[in-house]
Amino acid sequence: MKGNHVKSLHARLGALVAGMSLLFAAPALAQGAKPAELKLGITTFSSGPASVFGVPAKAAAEQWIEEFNAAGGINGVKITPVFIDEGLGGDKLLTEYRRVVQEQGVKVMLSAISSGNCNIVAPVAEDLKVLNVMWDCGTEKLLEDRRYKYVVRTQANAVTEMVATVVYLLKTKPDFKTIAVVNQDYAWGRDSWEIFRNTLQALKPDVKVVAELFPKFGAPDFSTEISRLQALKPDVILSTSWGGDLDTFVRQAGQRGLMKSSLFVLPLAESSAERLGAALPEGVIIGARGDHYFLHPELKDEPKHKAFVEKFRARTRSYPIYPVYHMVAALQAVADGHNKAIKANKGQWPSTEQVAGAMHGLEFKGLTRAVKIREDGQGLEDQLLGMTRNRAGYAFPVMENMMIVPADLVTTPVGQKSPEWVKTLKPDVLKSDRIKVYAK
Amino acid sequence: MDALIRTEGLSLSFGGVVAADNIDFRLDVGERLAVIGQNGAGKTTFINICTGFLKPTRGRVWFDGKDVTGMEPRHIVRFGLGRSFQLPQLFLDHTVRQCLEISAAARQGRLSFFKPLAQSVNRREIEHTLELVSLRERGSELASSLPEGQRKLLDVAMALMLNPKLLIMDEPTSGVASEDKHDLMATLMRALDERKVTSWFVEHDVDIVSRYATRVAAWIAGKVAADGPPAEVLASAAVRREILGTA
Amino acid sequence: MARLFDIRILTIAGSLLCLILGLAFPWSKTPIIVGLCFGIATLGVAAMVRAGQVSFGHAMYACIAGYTVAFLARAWPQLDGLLLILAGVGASLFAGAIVGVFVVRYRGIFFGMLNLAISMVLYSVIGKFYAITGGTDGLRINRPTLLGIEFERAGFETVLLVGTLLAAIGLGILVQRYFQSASGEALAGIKTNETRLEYLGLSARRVLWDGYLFSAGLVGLSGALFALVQGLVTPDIGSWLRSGEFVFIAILGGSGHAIGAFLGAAVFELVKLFAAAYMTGIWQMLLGITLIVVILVAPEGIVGLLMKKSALATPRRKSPWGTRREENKWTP
Amino acid sequence: MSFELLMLAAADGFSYAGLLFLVSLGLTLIFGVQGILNVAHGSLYAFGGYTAATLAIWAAEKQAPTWVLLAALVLAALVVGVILGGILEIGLLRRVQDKDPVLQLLVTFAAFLIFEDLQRLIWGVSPYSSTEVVSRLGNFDIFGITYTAYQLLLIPAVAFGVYLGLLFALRRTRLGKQIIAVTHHREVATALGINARKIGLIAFIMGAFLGALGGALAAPTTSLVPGVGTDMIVLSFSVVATAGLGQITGALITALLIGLARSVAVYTVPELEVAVPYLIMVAVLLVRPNGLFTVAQARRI
Repeated sequence: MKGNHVKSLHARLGALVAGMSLLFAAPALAQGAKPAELKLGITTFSSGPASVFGVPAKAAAEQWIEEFNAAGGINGVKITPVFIDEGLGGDKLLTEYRRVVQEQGVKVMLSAISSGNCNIVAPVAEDLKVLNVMWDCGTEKLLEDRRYKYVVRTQANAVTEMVATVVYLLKTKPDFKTIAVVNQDYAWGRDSWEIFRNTLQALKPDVKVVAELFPKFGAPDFSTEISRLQALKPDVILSTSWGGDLDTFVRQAGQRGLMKSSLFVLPLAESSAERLGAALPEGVIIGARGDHYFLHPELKDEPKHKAFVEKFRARTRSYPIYPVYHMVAALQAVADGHNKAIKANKGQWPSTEQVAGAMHGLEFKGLTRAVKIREDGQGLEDQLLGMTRNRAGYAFPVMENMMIVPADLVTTPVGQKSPEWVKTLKPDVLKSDRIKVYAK
Repeated sequence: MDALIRTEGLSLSFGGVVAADNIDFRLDVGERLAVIGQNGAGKTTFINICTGFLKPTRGRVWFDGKDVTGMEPRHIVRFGLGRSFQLPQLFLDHTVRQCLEISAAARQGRLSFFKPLAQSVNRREIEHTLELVSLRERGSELASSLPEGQRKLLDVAMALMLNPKLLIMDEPTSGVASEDKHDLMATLMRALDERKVTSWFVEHDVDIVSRYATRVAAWIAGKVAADGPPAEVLASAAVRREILGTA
Repeated sequence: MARLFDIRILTIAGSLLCLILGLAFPWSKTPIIVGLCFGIATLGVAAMVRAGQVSFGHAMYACIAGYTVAFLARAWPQLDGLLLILAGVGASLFAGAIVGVFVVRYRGIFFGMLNLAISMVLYSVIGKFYAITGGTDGLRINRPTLLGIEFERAGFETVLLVGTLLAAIGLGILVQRYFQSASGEALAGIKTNETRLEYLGLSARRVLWDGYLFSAGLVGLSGALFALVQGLVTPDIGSWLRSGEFVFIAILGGSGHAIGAFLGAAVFELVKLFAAAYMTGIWQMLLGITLIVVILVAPEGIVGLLMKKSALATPRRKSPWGTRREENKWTP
Repeated sequence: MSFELLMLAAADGFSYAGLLFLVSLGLTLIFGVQGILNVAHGSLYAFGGYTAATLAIWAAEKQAPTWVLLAALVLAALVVGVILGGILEIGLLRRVQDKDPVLQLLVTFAAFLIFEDLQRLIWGVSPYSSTEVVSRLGNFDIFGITYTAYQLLLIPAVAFGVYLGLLFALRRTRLGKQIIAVTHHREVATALGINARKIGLIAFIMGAFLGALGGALAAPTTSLVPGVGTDMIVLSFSVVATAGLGQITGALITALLIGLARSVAVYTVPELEVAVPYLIMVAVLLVRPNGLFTVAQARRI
């Protein structure tokens, strides 16, 4: 009886395992042969607060891939996306990540939005020898602490963004005395403030920080923080918050007149502007984490960009925000990287290692100015900032007085550590003639 | 000979109600006391104070020569005072046998963590006790499946498993059909006799009181109004008027 | 004997399945380890459920153990993984012993609420002290040696998988023995009648404290393992939702037998994995529906369902919470 | 900490306490009558908020007068309270009525998980808000600090009004007296001819309405995002447990206490802001095991 049990159990287990292998196994690829399709894993938030970024980015990926495949794909190979929800949490994300890589034969991953998730997946990608394109996360530490062969970033990092913001602030309002910060209480809020503060102290040491407030992530109410800021009356209030937190803060600050008495600097507010509408007043410094905007002073009338914006609006009924541009940049970089590797491989389909090699040093152009990926894997993406103005034709304030700060001017050079580097910045940087200012 | 249990000036009042009024009381080894009295006369309160469930506002309690005033029930129980309840206090999710096993294990003091319960107690003793209270054939059933009378028996049996010197039973026959009351009492008394346990029970039925008790104490308004041999107490005027309602 | 035999087969089959899946599909090692960790934690929570007490804060012990592992591993990177785990369990036992002294005085909703409150204090404080705890992003842990051997990712995960599986089996047996011991049955007595426990000369608080310590240690072990397999601890491993998930799994699996914790955890993980792969965006809904179906169809959980099928099962009343509108009711 | 700062903290604490009280009141009412700690109460808050924002956005687009905007908030809470409260009570809780309280609690936990995803399916992931009504009601200054009339006056006034109204209804109306009877003793009330089932449903819907009202009143000042109900549920748990289950006045006082302590913490020890409600809860429960306002009951044996 017992023997029978065990035997039949074994038989059943055997069948199960065999069945599951069939289900998950990827067709083996001979070196150099063109695959039937390029499976591309994309991690993005479809749930949780950061889905304000993930959902538009996913729509952008679908739109771009459709067009790209219709135009022939990479050397005839079509891209098939596999989406993973980052909102499941780090452990489930990693499980899914490894499942699509190890069982579905995905060779290229676009991951991730959250810096925390980038920290989790980067070493795994290196272990699994899969090309990982960090398409939206900003943590600069990752690529500074370790040199990765398979991990690259196709957009700027937090240092580029924050230093450029300080540059914009000091060039538009050089004479302020006090500043306060209200950031979300998690790595991005804390780290971005640290870079901002160190940069500001290097470039304008006489500024006094009067309050450092870190309300918890997802806080529904900032009344107390706003009262305190009204009592302190700082000249400038910085917030690198995003999503619902930023919306709530701007709304409550606006309702209580705080935005009239202090200059607000909101480096991520481009992604909230359309939602906030009239709640976002004029005269606020906003940024978009990169060199892209649907009213980009140089590119808004470029046919490729214009067509994309129109199609995206038709598809989602909203203007593209920065994660959309970041997604397109990453996809473009993957396509260009493959093409570069194919050329280097004498027309043969390249190995993942060859593609990863080609990504380093790649220069590509998505919907922005050209971006160059350095030898450490970090992309050099210029930064665009502006000030809010209401303009006819838009139900929400748009950027004016735009300024584009070139990336190499405000990014930590290869091999240096950001915390030390920002302290070495000199006020001369503000006078650089490479910073382009667009009146109007 | 020293009293098994003795109280001196025991008093308790909640709010304005005096539940125990300066009670001096003693019970000696070998006695079988019946306590009678109207509902609210303070019979259960007195048990609750003696067993540590309630703390007296004044007065002292000695059990087996030790001052147990204000002690927790679990400490007093350890000196050899067992108790059953008007509402049987059973482990309703356990089987009848398990209830007794837990009692037996508790008697040993330290509970073991990894030795199965059934193996850490004397199996024969359990079966014997089950037999004694006529619950043997229901031993594997859940305590919650028992009818009220058998619950009362199990309640007493759990207290008996502790091998107490004194067993206090609060209305062992309440909620039991009157035709079954005598059977139940007979079973209980057989068990008590076998173990030579001094006992004290609260009872309303005069028949049962006169048949099974060696002494009767009558409670009226938080006081012991009469105390002595059954015939004497049951015949006293105050008891007839206030308790039996036959005056 | 028939019932035991079934459970043995189930355990052996389950363990083999874990090993075969883990070795055949390397990606599945982590979810299997995580599932086993959930099972181990649920063993602890199930002990409380047997006492009729539901804690909405037990994940704090996973959190305490996880952060102990992280702090030690960062301070002394050469410490062995096994030592880290032991230290984590030690810390959670220590915390459980102290917190236990206070919470064993409470029953029912207040037991749940006090545990919840304490865990929320810990959760918020860890999330706030960014400089020390890494805030809500948590702390990374570099892969330590195991028994003095340095492993690559694959080897490390295999060793952890085997180790966790052995621990799960061992603890499952141990906890089942505890459930059936005098102490464990007295613990179950807290659910139905504390007065009787007291009148048997036992301290209900002491009995509950013993069980509480047990459960804190088990949840702590799961947290330490979880931290190692993830290489990361965040305050989320101590959030009330995680505590709720443990209770969820305990009810799903049933507290009638220790194996219920693992059956529940397996179903829980499978639903989550399935949803992650095929129904992104509605995994919570799937979990919710699963729970409702289980409560309506099998209120005693999967184990209850299995036991009902086996003839020799001991019947157990479905009643894991002390205050019940029936016998033994507290009245004014 | 100066007196002026204390006053500022008090002003901020009031509005927060008002919302917290409304939600907790609903929770404690449901507990009193049904004996269930409703975890899905957080979802009612979230749904109330989303529905209110949807209605208010629509009304604002139509240039509706201010009173219509305010009415839209209450209407949203009513709709959510009746529909979701009804579904929860009739569809779920009745089916587990004779089961254990812990199973009942877990059923509401399951409902919470389901609502969480449902809400995302209906309203998507973008933050939702409608601020029109706040700007219409205007601002005023205290100690040179600008406050909105909506937050500082309207929300506390509504909360206090609901409190007084509920007390009056419970003490003076027939329905209220029936609710109290069922709260005290369901069996006895049933024996007296009260339809405990119906009363239970009505009380549940009232509680659900209050939870939704909290969300609806929060909608004009906050942004509704997925997960907005999750924090609210634990917070209102802490209010209810600190006050003592079923304590209405206790919930009011505790909500005020937590609201004030929280704003004081933002000024003095911001690190503890989030932990404050739970620290209060731990402290209170250690001293008074059944909450601040519950009198311990003795057990009859």
